Amino acid sequence: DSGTLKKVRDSGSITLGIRESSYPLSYLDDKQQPVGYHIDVCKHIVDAVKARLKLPALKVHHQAVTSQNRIPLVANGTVDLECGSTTNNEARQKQVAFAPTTFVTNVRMAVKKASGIQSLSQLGGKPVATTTGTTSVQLMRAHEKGKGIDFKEVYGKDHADAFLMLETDRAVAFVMDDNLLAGLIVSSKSPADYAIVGEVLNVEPIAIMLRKDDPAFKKLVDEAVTGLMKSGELDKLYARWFMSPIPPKNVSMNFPMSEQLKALIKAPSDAPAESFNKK
Amino acid sequence: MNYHWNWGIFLEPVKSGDETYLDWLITGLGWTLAVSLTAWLLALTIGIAVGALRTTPSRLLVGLGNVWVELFRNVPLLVQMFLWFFVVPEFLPRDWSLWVKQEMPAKEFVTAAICLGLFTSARIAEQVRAGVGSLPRGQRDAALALGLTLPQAYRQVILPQALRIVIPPLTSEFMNVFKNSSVAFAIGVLELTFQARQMQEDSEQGIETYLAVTLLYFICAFTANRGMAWIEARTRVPGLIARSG
Amino acid sequence: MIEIRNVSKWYGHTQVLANASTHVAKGEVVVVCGPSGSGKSTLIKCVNGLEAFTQGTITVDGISVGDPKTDLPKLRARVGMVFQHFELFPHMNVLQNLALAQVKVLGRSQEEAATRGEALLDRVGLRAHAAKFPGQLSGGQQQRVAIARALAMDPICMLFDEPTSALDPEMIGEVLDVMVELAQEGMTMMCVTHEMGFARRVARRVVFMDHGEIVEDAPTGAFFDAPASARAKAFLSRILHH
Amino acid sequence: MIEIRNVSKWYGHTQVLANASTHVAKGEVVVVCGPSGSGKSTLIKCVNGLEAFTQGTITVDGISVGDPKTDLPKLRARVGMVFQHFELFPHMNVLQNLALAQVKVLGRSQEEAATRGEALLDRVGLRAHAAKFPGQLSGGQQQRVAIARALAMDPICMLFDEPTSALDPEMIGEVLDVMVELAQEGMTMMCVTHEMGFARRVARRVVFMDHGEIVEDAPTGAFFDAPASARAKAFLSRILHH
Amino acid sequence: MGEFDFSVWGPSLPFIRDGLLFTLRLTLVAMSGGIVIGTLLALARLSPIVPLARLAGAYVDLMRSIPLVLVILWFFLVIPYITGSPVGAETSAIITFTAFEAAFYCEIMRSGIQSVPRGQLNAAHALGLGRAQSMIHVILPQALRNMLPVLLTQTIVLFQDTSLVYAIGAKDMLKAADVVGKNYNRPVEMIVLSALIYFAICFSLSLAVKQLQKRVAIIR
Ligand SMILES: Nc1ncnc2c1ncn2[C@@H]1O[C@H](COP(=O)(O)OP(=O)(O)OP(=O)(O)O)[C@@H](O)[C@H]1O
Ligand SMILES: Nc1ncnc2c1ncn2[C@@H]1O[C@H](COP(=O)(O)OP(=O)(O)OP(=O)(O)O)[C@@H](O)[C@H]1O
Ligand SMILES: [Mg+2]
Ligand SMILES: [Mg+2]
Repeated sequence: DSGTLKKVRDSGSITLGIRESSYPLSYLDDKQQPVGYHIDVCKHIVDAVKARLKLPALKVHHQAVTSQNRIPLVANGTVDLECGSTTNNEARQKQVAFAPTTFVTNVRMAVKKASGIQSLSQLGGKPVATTTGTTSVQLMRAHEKGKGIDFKEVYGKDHADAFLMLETDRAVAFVMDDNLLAGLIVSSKSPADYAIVGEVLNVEPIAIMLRKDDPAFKKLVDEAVTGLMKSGELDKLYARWFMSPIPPKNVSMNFPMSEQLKALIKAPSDAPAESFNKK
Repeated sequence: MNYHWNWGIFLEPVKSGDETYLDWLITGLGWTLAVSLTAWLLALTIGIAVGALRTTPSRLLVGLGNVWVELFRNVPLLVQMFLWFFVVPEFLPRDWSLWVKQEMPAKEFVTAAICLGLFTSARIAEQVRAGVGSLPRGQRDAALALGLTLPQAYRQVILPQALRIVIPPLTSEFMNVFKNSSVAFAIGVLELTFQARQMQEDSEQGIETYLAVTLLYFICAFTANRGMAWIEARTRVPGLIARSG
Repeated sequence: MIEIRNVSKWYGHTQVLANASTHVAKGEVVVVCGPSGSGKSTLIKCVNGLEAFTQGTITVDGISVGDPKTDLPKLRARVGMVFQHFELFPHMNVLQNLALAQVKVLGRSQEEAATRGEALLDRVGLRAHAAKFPGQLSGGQQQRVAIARALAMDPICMLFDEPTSALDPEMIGEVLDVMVELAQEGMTMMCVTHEMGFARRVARRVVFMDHGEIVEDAPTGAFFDAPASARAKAFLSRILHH
Repeated sequence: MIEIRNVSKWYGHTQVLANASTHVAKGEVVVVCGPSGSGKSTLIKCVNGLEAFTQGTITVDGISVGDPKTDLPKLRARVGMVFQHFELFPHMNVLQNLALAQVKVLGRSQEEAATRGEALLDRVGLRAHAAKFPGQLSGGQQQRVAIARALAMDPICMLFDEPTSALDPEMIGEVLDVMVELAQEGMTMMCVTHEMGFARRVARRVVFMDHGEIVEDAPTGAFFDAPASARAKAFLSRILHH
Repeated sequence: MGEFDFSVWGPSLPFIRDGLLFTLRLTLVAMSGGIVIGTLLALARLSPIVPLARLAGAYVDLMRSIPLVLVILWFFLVIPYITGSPVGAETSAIITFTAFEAAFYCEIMRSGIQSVPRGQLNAAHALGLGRAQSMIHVILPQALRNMLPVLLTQTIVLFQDTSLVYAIGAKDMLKAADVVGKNYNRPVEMIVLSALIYFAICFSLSLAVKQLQKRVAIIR
């Protein structure tokens, strides 16, 4: 073995990168333990590593990562598997490798139902919230319906803050990945007040991230993930996290699997976002 | 290092738009300077006033000054930023609250500058008080004995000396303002840290981005340091060895 | 000119002035002496209201210092004061030191103030140093500037608080010379000092303090030749001993 | 005991000692005086190597101070020094001040050091103050402790740099008394001081300095009665004037 | 958001406590390590060996010119390349804060050393004490006493700055509060709670500093 597998064998431990509020892919529950769909996927990968290395007592560490530091931390060896909500795109593929896509998100917007907003074209002159470091506003500008419309952008330092902008009327819409919007809405004070509406601004394949140029490890991860897909285990995990009550509030997101993901489960792929959004 | 370097990234156009990443960083630098300098002016004005109040014979004024300082220096800036932005407007009457939240021009900038300004003012007040305290008491007596009123004594005699004495700590504080302004991204000011996050997300060249931003902050702080050194040299009094401590 | 009647002062529980009474008539020079901590500085600072006192009355030229209605800055502008550590304003040059209060308090123009300042610098022999900063002068020169600064306000009387005790021995003479000259011109002066030679030459009376009390208040000759109290006797022997 | 031969010293381009030569024999007391800035402190600090000098030689008890091979700490431990501002260590009590160098330099035990310290405190009349901190003592008391601290090292000679000039006039006597006593017991002493009464009483010779030069080096009587140089004459008249 | 609901404070307490313990541990370690290293740096800056003084000066200036958040981030990214193996966020935080605060404590100790009158060093030398002995027994104890209030004030700043470890995902008090706030969707209430806790601790500390100042101040 070389690369990650050697490192894991030598240190007797593997480090998973986790996100703290990427509902329901990877987040902290009410005991502040990492849980979520991607955490479960990673557990299966770790099992595969244990089996491969014959190390049943392999220690698993968790390292919280942010969208700022996740790539350098994977590159510098702090994190072996990033089990968060990272979009697989061409630029990132220069830095890191991805497991086959396990989730597909659509960038849309959340609004208060009472506002009556249904489309990008209704946002002229209105404040629109998004999260610092994400590129949703650029996507809006780039979208044909968004062309020529003058948005006022407001930024939250994380998704919760950005949602707070919508909640406190600092913004009329919050543009973000739809699973995250759905997660924020179900855990909000009055979920019935919000709706996810409007055009799909971008389709993004989300996948587990690992170090680049480590074919042995990549192969192991790929096999573990495709194994999950083939065995139908991934569908169960999906149902567990998207269609049934989840912590901390024990409500269900009711977020059925998209056609794109169904297709990807039949034909696993680690193709980047660009191949989904060809104009 | 398992990293794909690309130093040309700064001149490349951003993913969606006609700007380059360099343009983003320059915009960020502009807002960083705007927030920092506005906050610094606010902090100096209030800090000197509050610091001076705390050295007056009036117990009431001293007490008010103390409350001010303790209030603003005992809570982390990040938390204060959040409180100013999300909590304070909720206590305003509904119309005002909505105005502040939606209509107020450059509301993130205004909030960040005020918050950073007040936070820094508490530290300046503390230094000014120490500076005044380190002057021999005789200076105040001498000014009063000549018939100057207490405000005149402060204006003409006490503050000019105290401020000269506290230039070194003020220098650090000025450098801190630039560094602390990075917290303003938390409420969505489009300053350097904000642009850095944006750029690294958009370009995936995080290390180059953060190196560039670190360098820019360093330049800001260093310029602030040199600027204060220049002021210190300009205001140096021949034959006066700073009596500090 | 200066009337001190039954003045007492406490800092918390410690009494620093105990029922002190004395006076300085117009044109008179009175020297105050006594051991360290006996309350000399406190007493003299009460005269122009730099220290508040707890009981008693002090009047200067008929104006009561302790009266809350008195305009203290105005009173102080008419009473010159010279301190042990000179207390020139170190960030202003000599002429600016002399001009500041003339302009801000008396409302003189800058030119008037400068002219008056230069005349006084001439008088204390420091005309050439007008543009220097205090830190560039010797102690004796600084103290002479401080005297000039007080005189620039045309005071009706002068208070001195150990004006020579922070000076190198060779500079004491130059400051005392200026003070002797002032006294001979008829300035009303109240001086805290241990320079007994000076006291003998120009003081009408000597006030001896100990523990906040005025123990002795006697004509100069009588004080030196036959101090009435044992305390004054012991004090004199200590400071004249060497 | 102390031999100073042709010593010169420059700070950058300013010369602060110019070819100074003098000596102090065993058991002799020499007083050094002169105007402020004339180099008195610099000269006396050269004697125990606190200041380096540029040219010339100084030997103490036959050991050359300027020689790079000399163990300066060891030499200094044998030369007592007393400063204008006492320089007691403010964070230690009186007895600890006396014990520190005895323990760390001479290697005495704490008990030995304390016993010796107490004996010396007795001698300067401060036994009762052993447990106090310097800040709780008057200036005169502090200076007596400083003398005791130097004596605790059993020095072969003592250097004094204006030991009384930071004191209130009434405290000067108590310090001079201790110094006179030391002199009478035969301690070798080199004293920078302006206390001319002290000089007259115990000094064998007076050294007068001006601008870094030793202008006069004469037996005490001759110096006071008929100073040879105009500079010394002028200086004496300035400091004896009042 | 209208009405506030402070009932989330109850269930959050265990997490707040854990976060606070980390914050306190980080503060204590960084303070003690920072003061020791800072004192050594100060001695280096004041040393007559020019390259040593320059090097220490450059280190201090660099640290003082970069926002702490970025220093935290850099250390986290760079330490694995130095040590050869990755370190956890908490270890990294402790190393970073010690190294960063050392620069600030260095400046405090330097002015503390310079605030001791020069005569004290002369007096120590005149008694035969060597350089190191004079430093250890005479100068540093006074510098430390003179600067104690400033050192502690800096520690209060350090205590607040620990909130910036969010950048590398270590779980301090603010982070714990933040997570609870997100779980219960009561971010504002949790921020208010952490503000109160920070205020209570920092304010009591600064009162304690004032008391201490009276007690340890050298009687002059
Ligand atoms: N702010 C103060 N608080 C408490 N006590 C004070 C204060 N100022 C002065 N004192 C005390 O008042 C007493 C008189 O002080 P004052 O300065 O008038 O004495 P002095 O005779 O001028 O002494 P010196 O010769 O040392 O100048 C002293 O015992 C002093 O300790
Ligand atoms: N570190 C220094 N750098 C430059 N010049 C100095 C320094 N120390 C002393 N001098 C100068 O050396 C000269 C002699 O100083 P020194 O302290 O020996 O005089 P002194 O006779 O002891 O005076 P005083 O009576 O004021 O104590 C002075 O002109 C002084 O300005
Ligand atoms: Mg006094
Ligand atoms: Mg000297």
